[in-house]
Amino acid sequence: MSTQQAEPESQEAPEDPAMKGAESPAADEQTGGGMVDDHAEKRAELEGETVHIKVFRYDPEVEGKQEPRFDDFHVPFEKGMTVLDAVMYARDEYDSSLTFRHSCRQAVCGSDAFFVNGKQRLGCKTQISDLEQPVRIEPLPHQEVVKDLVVDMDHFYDQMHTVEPYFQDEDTPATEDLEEQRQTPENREKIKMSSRCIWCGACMSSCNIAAGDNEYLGPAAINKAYKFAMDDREDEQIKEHRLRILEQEHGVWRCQTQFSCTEVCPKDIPLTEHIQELKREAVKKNLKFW
Amino acid sequence: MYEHDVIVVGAGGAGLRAAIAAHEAGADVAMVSKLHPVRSHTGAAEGGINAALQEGDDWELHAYDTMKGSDYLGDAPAVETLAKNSPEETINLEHWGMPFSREEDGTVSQRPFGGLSYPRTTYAGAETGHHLLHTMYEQVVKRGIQVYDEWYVMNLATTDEADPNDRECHGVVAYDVQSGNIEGFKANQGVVLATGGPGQAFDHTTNAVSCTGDGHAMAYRAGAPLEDMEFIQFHPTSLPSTGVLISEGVRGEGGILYNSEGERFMFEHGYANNSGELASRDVVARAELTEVDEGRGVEDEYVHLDMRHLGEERIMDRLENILHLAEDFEGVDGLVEPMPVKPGQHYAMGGIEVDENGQTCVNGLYAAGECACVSVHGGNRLGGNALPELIVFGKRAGRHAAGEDLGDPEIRTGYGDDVEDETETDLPVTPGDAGVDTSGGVAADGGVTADAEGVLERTVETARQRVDRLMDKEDGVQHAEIRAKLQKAMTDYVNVFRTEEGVKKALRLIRECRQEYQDVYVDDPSRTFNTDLQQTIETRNLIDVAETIALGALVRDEFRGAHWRKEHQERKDEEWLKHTLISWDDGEPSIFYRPVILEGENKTYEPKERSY
Amino acid sequence: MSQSYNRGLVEDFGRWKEFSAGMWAWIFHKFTGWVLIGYLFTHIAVLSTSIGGAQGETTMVGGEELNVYTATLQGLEGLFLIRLLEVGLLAVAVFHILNGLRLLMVDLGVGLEAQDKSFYASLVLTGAITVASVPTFLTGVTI
Amino acid sequence: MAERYSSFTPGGTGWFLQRITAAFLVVVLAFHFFLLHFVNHAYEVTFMGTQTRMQNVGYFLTMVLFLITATFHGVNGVYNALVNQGLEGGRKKAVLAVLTLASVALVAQGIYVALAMRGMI
Ligand SMILES: Cc1cc2nc3c(=O)[nH]c(=O)nc-3n(C[C@H](O)[C@H](O)[C@H](O)COP(=O)(O)OP(=O)(O)OC[C@H]3O[C@@H](n4cnc5c(N)ncnc54)[C@H](O)[C@@H]3O)c2cc1C
Ligand code: HEM
Ligand code: SF4
Ligand code: F3S
Ligand code: FES
Repeated sequence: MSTQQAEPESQEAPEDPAMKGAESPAADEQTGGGMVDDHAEKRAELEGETVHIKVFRYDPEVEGKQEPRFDDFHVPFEKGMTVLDAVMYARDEYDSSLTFRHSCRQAVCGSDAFFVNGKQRLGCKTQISDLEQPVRIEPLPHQEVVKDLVVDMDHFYDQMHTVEPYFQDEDTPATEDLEEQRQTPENREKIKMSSRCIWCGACMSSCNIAAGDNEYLGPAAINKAYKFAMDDREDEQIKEHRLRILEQEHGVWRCQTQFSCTEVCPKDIPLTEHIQELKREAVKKNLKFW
Repeated sequence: MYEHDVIVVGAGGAGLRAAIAAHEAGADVAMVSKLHPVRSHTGAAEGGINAALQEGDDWELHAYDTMKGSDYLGDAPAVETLAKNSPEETINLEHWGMPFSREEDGTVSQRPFGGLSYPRTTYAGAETGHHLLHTMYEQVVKRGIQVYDEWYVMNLATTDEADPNDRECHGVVAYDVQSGNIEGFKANQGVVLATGGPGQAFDHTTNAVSCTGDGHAMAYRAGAPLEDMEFIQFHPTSLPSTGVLISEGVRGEGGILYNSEGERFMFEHGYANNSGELASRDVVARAELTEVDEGRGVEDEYVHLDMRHLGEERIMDRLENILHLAEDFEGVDGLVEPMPVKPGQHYAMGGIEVDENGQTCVNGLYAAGECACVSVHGGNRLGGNALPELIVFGKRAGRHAAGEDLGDPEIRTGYGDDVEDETETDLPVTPGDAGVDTSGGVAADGGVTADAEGVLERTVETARQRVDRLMDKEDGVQHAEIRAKLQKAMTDYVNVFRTEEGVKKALRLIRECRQEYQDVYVDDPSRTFNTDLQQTIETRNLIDVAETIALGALVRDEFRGAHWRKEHQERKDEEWLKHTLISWDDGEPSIFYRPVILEGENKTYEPKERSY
Repeated sequence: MSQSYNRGLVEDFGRWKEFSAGMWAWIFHKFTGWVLIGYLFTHIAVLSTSIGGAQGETTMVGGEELNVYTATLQGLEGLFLIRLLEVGLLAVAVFHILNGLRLLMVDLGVGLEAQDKSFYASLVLTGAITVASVPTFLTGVTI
Repeated sequence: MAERYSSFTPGGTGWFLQRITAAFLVVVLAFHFFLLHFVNHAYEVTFMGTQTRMQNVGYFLTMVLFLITATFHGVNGVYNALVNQGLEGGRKKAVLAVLTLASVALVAQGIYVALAMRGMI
C-alpha cells in the first residue's frame, strides 16, 4: 500500500514473542489495500504525514492481552482528523479487535471519553493535530477496564441515579388538560449549563476524591442534582429533599475544589462552581433552623 | 430467558416514550438497547419540535404544512394525528422538566423553521434533542423501568406462516455486548422497534455510527414491508470529514456558499435566483453536488460556506456553537476562513410500515420513530417534524402494545387487496439473493410455527449458531471492507442524484456485497465487548436496508420530495400518489404499492405545486 | 465471564506530572495544614515551660541564671536549625493562609475562572514573603 | 415531611465551621506571626515579656480564642482529610474519639499555660 504506514508493533510485551506475531495485524494491513477509503489515501499522500498513536490494550479473554500493553499505530493524517478518527482508522485498517465505544462523532452521546496524553477528553472532539506525538490513548482512569478503551460505567450510572434525577411533581395531570408551566428566561439561563451534561464520565474520572471514595456522588451527579434543585418549576419542599440527598456524608462536602472536573468537562460545565453553590445552599438551609 | 409484557428495542426518543406509555398503561416493560439510552442519536437533534401551541396557530395548519412538505405522500390520518397530539405531548415534556427556551413572560419559545407557515418550532437552545432524550430517560429512571443497556438485538422471534399478516412476534433475541451471552427476551404482549435511522448505509452522514437500520432489517426479514425507502433527506451543509451538521441557521443569518472559483454559485449558476442559499435543502444539496461534479468543488469534494462577513460580534452572538463545531470537528476557524461543507445523508423518511397505532402487519410487532413509516413525512420531512413523531407515535405504539384500545386504524398494513404489484421495472439482479445457496428464507431468522417459547428457543439457537459460525471462521473478508464498499456504492449512485443506470449499478454492487458477506469472518476472538462481531452483524442489516433504498429509487420513476431522477424530473401525480412497499418474501423481495390517503378528518388535501 | 482490570494506584499518584493547578493546590494545602496542626501541638508543649517559669524555676545557661521559659525559648532560638525551620514554618503558614483565602473565595463563588492563577499567585507571594523575611529570622544567630 | 430537620448535619456544619474558623484565623494568625517575629523578635522572647503581654485581658482572650479555633480548625481538617480518604465505620469513630481527646487535652494544656503566663497559677 504505502510507505508511510509503518506497521503497528506491539510494544510493551517483549516477553512473549509468539503473542507479538499473533497480534501484529501487519499482514491484514498489507492485503487490505482495498479497504482504504480513497479520500483518506489521497489526502495522506497530499499531506504525506502519519500520526503515531499508542493505544492501551487489554482483554481478559485473549492470551497476550491479559497483561495490559500499548500498541503502536501509524495512521495517515487528514486535515480535521480527531482522536476518534484515528482509532477508528486503526481499527478498520489494522486491527479489527481494537475496541472502544463511540457513536455520534459530534460530542453529544458521551461514549468516547478517553484518557488522551494524560487528560480526560472526548475522542471525537479532540483534534489530533493539537496533541503532542506519540498520542497516548488510554481508557478513563479510576474505572475498571472491560477491554481496551472500554471501561465499566455502571458505577457512574449508579451515582447519577442516586440523586433522583427526575422531576418529582407527582401531580402530572392527564395529558389532555396539561397547562404549560411558567419559567423565567433567567431561571432557564441559570440551569442551562448544568443541563448540557452528556454523561461522558470524564469529570468523575479526573476527580481524586471520587477515586478515593467510591461513594462520593461525584461532580456529574451533583451537577445533575443542581439542574433540578435550581429549577424554579419544582417546589421548595422538593428542593429541600434534594439538598438533603446532597448534603449527606458522601455528598457535596467531599468535594475539595480540585477543579479537575471543570477543566476536563467537554461541555464546559462549571462543575466546581455548581458544587460550591450547592454547599452554600445547604448551609443556608441549615442556618434557617438554628 | 427474560420475560416481560412489552419489550421495547431501542432507547432513543421513540423507544423511551413508548416504554413510558406502556408502563403507564400497566404493562411490565423492558427496554433493550445496544447503547445506553442517553447515547442514542436523538441527542444530536438541534432544531426543535413542531407543535401548534400558540394562539393563532392550530393543528390544521401544521397538518397542512406537513402534507405540503411531504409532497403529498404523507397519509392524512397519520399527519393529522401528529399535528393534533404534538402540542399536548410537548407540554407533557415540559412537565417532565424539559428545559425549553423561554420568552419573557415565561412561556416556551417557538421559532420559525423551513416550510412552516407559523413559528411553531419549540426548542431548547440548539440542543433540543439532547434535552428531549435526557428528560425522557429521567422519567424512565423515575418509573423504574428495566433497561438492558448494551444488549444488541439480533433477531425477532416470529412465527413463520406464509402470509406475514398471520405471523406473530413473540419476542427478540439479543446478546449482551459486555459478556457475549445470547439470550431470548419473551414479550407477552408486544415488541416495539425503535431503532432509529439507517444513515450508515451512506458513507457521509449526519447520523451516528450506531444508525445501522437494525430494526428495519429485522422487521423486514420477519415479513413486515419497508415503505418509501427511496426517500432519503440530504442536508446541504455537513462537515466533510465527519458529517457533523452545520445548522441551517448559518445560511439563515446570511452565510454564503462559494465554489472553488469564488463564485456565489447559487445565484451565478442560476440554481435559485430568488432565494439563493436559502432555497430548500434538496435544491441546495443538488446545486453543491453539481458544482463539484463540474469541477468547481474545493479539493473535488466540497464547497465553502462563508460567514466571516457577518462580523465577529454577530457570529458570537448567534452562531457561537457553529464556531465550536467547525473548530472541534474540522479544525477550521470560522472567523478567519470559510467552512468546508458538503451534502450529507440526514434522515430516512421511509421505514417499517405501520399504522397510526404503530403496529405492523405482523401481530405483536410495533415500530416507532425514525425506523418506522406511518407515514407523516412522505417524500420529504420538514425540519422539526421528527421529534414530535417520536413522542406522538412512540406513545401510541407503547400504549397499544400494552393492550390499550386506541380505536381502529385507518391506515392498512401488509400485503392486501388494496395494493398493486410492481410489474414494470426491470431489475438487474434478484433482490435479496446472494447468488449462492442461502436456503431458508424467514426460517433463516429462526421462525417456526409453535408456541411462543418454542419460537423463541429456536430463534436463540439459530442466533447462537450464527455467531459461532462467524467467530469460528478463521479467515475471509472483514465487515469493514464490505461496509465501505456498500457505503461507497450508495453514495456514488443512490445519493442526491439518481439515474437509472446508476441505481442499477448500485444494485449490482449491493449484490456483490451480499456475496462477499457469505465469506465474512470476525477476527477478534474474544466474547468480551466484541464490537467486531457487532459491526459484522450490523453490516448484514445495512446490506438489506441499502438494497431496499436502491430498489425503491429504481422503481419510482418520478421526482418527488427528496427523490430526484435524472430521466424523470417531474412529479407524476396520476401514477405515483402511492407508497412503495418492499417485503422480504422468503429472501426474494417483492415490491408493491399502496395508495396514499389524502382524505383527512375535515378535508381532502389536494396536491399542489410545492414551492416556497 | 467477563472480568475487568483495575489499574490501581498508577492513576492516583503515578501521574503527578499530569496534575493540574487545582490538584497541586489541594495537595499543598493538605500538607501545610498538617504541618501547622503538628506545630500547634509542639508549640504548646514548648510554651508549657512557662508553667515552671511562672513558679520561678530557673536554669543555668552560660553561667547565667535564667527563667526556664526564657532559657528554653532563647536556647531554641539560638539554634540555626530552628531558625531555618521557622522560615519553613512561615512559608507553610503563609501558603496555607493565602491558599486558604483562595479557597474561601472559591467557596463564595468569587473568581472561579481565575482559580489556577490565584494558586500560582499564592505560590509566588509565599515565595516572596518567605525570602523577604529571611533577614529578620536569621538575625543574631550563628551557624 | 416526616423526618426531623437537623441543623447538625455532620458534613455541613463541619464544613461551615472550618470556613468560619479559617476566616478568623487569617486575622489572628497574621497578627500573631507579626507580633512575635517582626515586632518582637522570637529570639528576644523572655518570660517577662510574655507575662506583660498576657496581662492585657484582650490579648489573653484573643490568644485563648486563637488556640481554640486553631485547634478546632486543625483537628477538624485532619479528621475531614481522613474521612475523605475513605475512613469508615468503627475506625472512623475511633479516630474521631482520639482526635477529640487530643484537642481537648491541647486546649486544656494551652489554657493552663496561658493562665500560668498571666501569673494566675
Ligand atoms: C444531526 C441531526 C439533527 C436533527 N435535528 C432534528 C430537529 O431539529 N428536529 C427534528 O424533529 N428532528 C431532527 N433530527 C431527526 C431526529 O433527531 C431523529 O429522526 C430521531 O431522533 C430518531 O429517534 P429514534 O428514537 O427513532 O432513534 P434513535 O434516537 O437513533 O435511537 C435508536 C435507538 O435504538 C437502539 N438500537 C438500534 N439498533 C439496535 C439493536 N440492534 N439492538 C438494540 N438496540 C438498538 C439504539 O441503541 C438507540 O437507543 C435530526 C437528526 C440528526 C441526525
Ligand atoms: C490563618 C488562616 C487559615 C486559613 C485561611 C485556613 C484555611 C483553611 C481552609 C479553607 C481549609 C479547608 C480546606 C478544605 O476543606 O478544602 C483548611 C484546612 C486545614 N487547615 Fe487551615 N487555615 C488557616 C490556618 C490554619 C492553622 C493555624 C492550622 C493549624 C493549626 C490549620 C490547619 C489546617 C488543617 C490541618 C487543614 C486540613 C487540611 C487537609 O485537608 O488535609 N489551618 N484551612
Ligand atoms: S459533567 Fe461534563 S465531564 Fe462530567 S459527565 Fe457531564 S459532560 Fe462529562
Ligand atoms: S475534581 Fe473533584 S474535588 Fe471537586 S471540584 Fe471537581 S469534584
Ligand atoms: S462519539 Fe459521541 S461523544 Fe464522541
